[in-house]
Amino acid sequence: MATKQKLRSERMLISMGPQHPSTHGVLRLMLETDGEVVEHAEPHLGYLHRCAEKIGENLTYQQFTPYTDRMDYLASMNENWAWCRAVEELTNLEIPQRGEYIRLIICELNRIASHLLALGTFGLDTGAFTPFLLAFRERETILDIFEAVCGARLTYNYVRVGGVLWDLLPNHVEMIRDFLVQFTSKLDELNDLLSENQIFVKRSANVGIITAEDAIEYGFTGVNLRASGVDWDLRRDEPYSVYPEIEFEVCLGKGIKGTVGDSWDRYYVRVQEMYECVKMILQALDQLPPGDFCGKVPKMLKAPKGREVYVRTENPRGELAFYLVGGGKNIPHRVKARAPAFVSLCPIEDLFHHMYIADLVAALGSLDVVMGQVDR
Amino acid sequence: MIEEAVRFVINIPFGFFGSEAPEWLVFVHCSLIYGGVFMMAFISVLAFGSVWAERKISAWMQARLGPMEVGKYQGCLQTIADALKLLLKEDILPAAADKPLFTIAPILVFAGSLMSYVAIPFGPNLKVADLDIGVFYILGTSAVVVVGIIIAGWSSYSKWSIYGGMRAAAQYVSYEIPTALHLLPVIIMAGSLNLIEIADEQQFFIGPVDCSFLTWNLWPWINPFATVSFIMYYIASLAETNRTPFDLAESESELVAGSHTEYSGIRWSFFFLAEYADMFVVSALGTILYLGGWHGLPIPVIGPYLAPFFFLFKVLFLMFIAIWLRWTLPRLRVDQLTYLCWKVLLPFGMVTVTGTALWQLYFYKTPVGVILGTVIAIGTIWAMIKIYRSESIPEKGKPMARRDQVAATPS
Amino acid sequence: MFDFIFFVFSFVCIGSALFVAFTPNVVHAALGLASTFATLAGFYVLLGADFLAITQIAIYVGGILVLMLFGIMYTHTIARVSGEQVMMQVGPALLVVILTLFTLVATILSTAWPVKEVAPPAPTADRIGVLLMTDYLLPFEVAAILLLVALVGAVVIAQTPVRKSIEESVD
Amino acid sequence: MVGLPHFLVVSAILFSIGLLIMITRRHGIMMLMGLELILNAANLNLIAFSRYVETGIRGQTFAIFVIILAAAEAAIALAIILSIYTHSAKINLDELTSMKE
Amino acid sequence: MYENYAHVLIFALVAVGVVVAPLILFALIRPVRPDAEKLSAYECGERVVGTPWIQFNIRYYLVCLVFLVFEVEILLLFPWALVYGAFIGGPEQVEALAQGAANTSEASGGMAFVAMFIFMVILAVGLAYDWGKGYLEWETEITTSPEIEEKEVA
Repeated sequence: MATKQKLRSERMLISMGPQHPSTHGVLRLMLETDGEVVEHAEPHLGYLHRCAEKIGENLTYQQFTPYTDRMDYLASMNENWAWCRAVEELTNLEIPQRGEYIRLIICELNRIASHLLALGTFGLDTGAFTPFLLAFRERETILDIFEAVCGARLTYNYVRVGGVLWDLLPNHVEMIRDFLVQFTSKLDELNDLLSENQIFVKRSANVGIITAEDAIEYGFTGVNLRASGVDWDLRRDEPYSVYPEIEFEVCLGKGIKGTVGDSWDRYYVRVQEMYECVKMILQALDQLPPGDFCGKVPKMLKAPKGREVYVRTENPRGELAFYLVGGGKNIPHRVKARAPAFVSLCPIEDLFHHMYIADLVAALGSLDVVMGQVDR
Repeated sequence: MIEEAVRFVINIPFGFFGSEAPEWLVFVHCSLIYGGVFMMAFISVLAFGSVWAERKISAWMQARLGPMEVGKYQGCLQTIADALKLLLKEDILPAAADKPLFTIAPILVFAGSLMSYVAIPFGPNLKVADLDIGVFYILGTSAVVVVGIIIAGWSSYSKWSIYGGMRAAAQYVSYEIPTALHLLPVIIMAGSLNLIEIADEQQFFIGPVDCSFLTWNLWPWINPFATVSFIMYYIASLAETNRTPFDLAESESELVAGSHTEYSGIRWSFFFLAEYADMFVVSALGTILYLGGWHGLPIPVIGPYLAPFFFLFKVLFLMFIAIWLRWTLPRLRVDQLTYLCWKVLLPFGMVTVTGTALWQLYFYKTPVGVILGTVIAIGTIWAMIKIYRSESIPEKGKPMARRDQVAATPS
Repeated sequence: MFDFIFFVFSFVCIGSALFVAFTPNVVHAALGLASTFATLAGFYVLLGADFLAITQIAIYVGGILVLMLFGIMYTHTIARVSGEQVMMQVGPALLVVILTLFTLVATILSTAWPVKEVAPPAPTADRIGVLLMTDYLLPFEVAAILLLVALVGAVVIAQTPVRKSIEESVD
Repeated sequence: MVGLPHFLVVSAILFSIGLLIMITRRHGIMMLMGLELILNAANLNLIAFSRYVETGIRGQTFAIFVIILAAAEAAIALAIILSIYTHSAKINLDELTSMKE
Repeated sequence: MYENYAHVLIFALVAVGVVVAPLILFALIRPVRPDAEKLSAYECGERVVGTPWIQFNIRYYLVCLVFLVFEVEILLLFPWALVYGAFIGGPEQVEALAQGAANTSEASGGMAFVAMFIFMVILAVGLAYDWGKGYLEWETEITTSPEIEEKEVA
């Protein structure tokens, strides 16, 4: 067929990023393009590398918590929690029940905030500006709650080893409840504006498809894995904290608008997950027990030398795991983070092959990477 | 009146020598006052106003405030402050750029889109030039803009610029076809290319009351094909002016800023102004051709005096819809853009032109036509929506190819 | 005034045509050509052919020139970076051209043209339309077929498959 | 007083410049530019005659057909130039020695 | 007619002047502090690799090619659309337009319609050909694996 004939033209080497509006930070993609089609994309990382893991090996367990804030700066609470869980596992600390509930509430709120930003920027990548700002307005409210709870808006350092920093006061609970009541309707609105938008569907459905096998082989986790149709959620399948006492559903990509595992699915799983988060927080608020919010933690937290743990936590971007080796004293011997965003970047070379530039941007946006976590 | 005043003033220096100013000198001065002063003032007010309005409208749609500081009321002077900043900003000529072409490109783009204003009448007597082929002239001037944009993209010596230039040129030229084609039904109906005549052709009076709003070319009882054409013209004109959902040429999430990536300060502002100027032109063209121009204000005595304002109101309404769409819709992909142009707008254009020709032969402004037209138009629009909806479930796509697996399969 | 504008236009027109002839850069030449086309449209207006003038701008500047610019960009590698092009045999060519020009001008000036009294220019588009629909109906349809052939032909030719790789053809 | 001969002289000059380009340039697209100049010179003649000589509007109608031809010719010629270039990586038509593969 | 186009010419000069004047005037008060970084082309903050002036993909060119032909055809439709109403009105109206320039005795609306219809059909054939052959698709081949590519080349 004539249409299959190959036309010769030179390929343009073009550097997309680090300073590019749609590479979500400082990702650099070396694109080899032929007209509108990307023939090859090669990610260049490390623009935000801060040796976080090495720093962790020189600080006490408690001192490292604020560094985790800077890794995934969009879901700092979850990042704190992951670190604290690893440390607690390593040192066999007991956490009071109230502390666990507060952690769950706050981290699920942060999951909403993180997903909102992912949706907003995904919309922005496809050219829709308004959903971005509408999502940001809701995110602002969450940040206000966080500010009231812990005093910071971006890097919280709120979830501490042994519990949380401050108690959740009745007025905070009130704020969260107020937010959740209006949030569901706002989310419906956002959903109407973007999810069913024909242009948006055509831009994201069937774009950047990752099958279930591929997703598993690449080590995908979290939303990106579930969007490919793999029913796996740590909160349910390997429950930690007080998740067993909370009822929720695991949302999966069903390929409603196209194929299972396309960008639209990844987008839509995030939307559904936010509804689930609302349910979970409401349950947790109802069940919130009285008591201490933080356990007894010795000033000099020590872990036996050579003891190692690998603790994984379901974060907005996937499974964030910390691998810790105790150093005998109050400093860990080895710190290693498994960053889900880094894993999400792995299929880039395979995925961004023979693809429109516009599709590349959309697919990259749907993977929802945070460069702070990738580079660490 | 202006002419007499000009003649009087010009004659003062000539009077010393006891001679009279030549007629052409008076004409040039009059033209400079019409075009250079009045029209330029209008365009600047329009540009400042519409940029401010777009900011405020988008802010309103996005639940935020928009500019609030400069100027006492709602940041109304923000655009002027921005313009001043742009004027005083450092003028950067990239070292690798082709400098003469880099300088000429914004001139071509800006002058090209401004040239259309000469032909636009704002009322029966409010015009600079009364061109017999006004519609055609406005279509012709957009050709200059295309050249300017290609030159801008090429001369910048930047990869994003050249991408933007290529995309913009391909988009502009391909959408010129449906734009022109969907203007043809009105030209068939009016039998003229003169914008004033086209507007006047839609007049309809009941006694002294101007009931033209019943006979605008847009209405299906006048010609159902024109109704479809109006919708399609509006879509094509959005693409012509590079507005979302068709702003691929400067899509910031893909191409940073398209053909004017390397332009900054004052040079950039001309591209920016040209976009808004263009938006007004296509809206004005749509208003005159399909919405009866300045006709249709059913107030008997002062109606004619309010006509230009009524015209502006309609134009600004069309511009408002463009802004509304811009802040609602995502952007199309480049293949979807060409699909829409060649496979939707163009075939529909052929059908509407042929249909209008038949309509003129048999049904134009007959009682049968009024009923039939309404039915056809509603049917067509319903079918369009139906087709559009039915496309919402696309076929399955192909998953990505894993290179390791590909290498493993023996070839 | 008519004369003055005519001379300004002629100056710009011939100047930009000469620029096209002598500039080494192909893209600059294309822009010079645009200027020539635009001033030619000005001549058409002076000659009372307003429809033709706009057609000139729309087709030559908006169509053919854009196509040429695309063509230049597509074939650009051969003229590395600046698109510089050499001129060949300038001396003999100038001789031939000047001779031709001399003959032409001499003929023009020595011929007694049957000039009529010029009327003030009137709209032309409708008269052209009538002519196209009556006397020139056949050419009108033939033009459509010609364009159809051009459309099909040009697209097919431009899409010709490449059988040889670059290296082979360079060898 | 500008009259018919003036326009004809301008047209003749344009024709000569077009000829000059076609002789001196070997770049395919430059040659096409020369050709377009020649066609435009012809068009100017046609329209000038249509105004100054008793032919009615026919000169202009003719010019329209010339423009159509020019457009068709430009489309085909550029396609051929491109095809040659794609085929043999040559844009200078002099270097083409063979019409074969 | 001349004065209308004189307005156009003067307005064109004014429009050019509006661009050029601030470029020159404000150059006097504008800061000029160029440096190599500032004058380099934007490549997302990285060093420029290769030249942007490459042999570009042909797809844009093909769009333009199709455009040119359609533009000419639509241009021919404008004069037709202009006089179609007169043709419906009958030979007298056409004669009034033509002012003796053409033989208008057989002018009728049906004839003008048929003429346009044939023209439009020819136009549609061209469109249908390009459509059918896939020349109007943006990218004709998005293959998913290199092996398919190899087969096509071979």
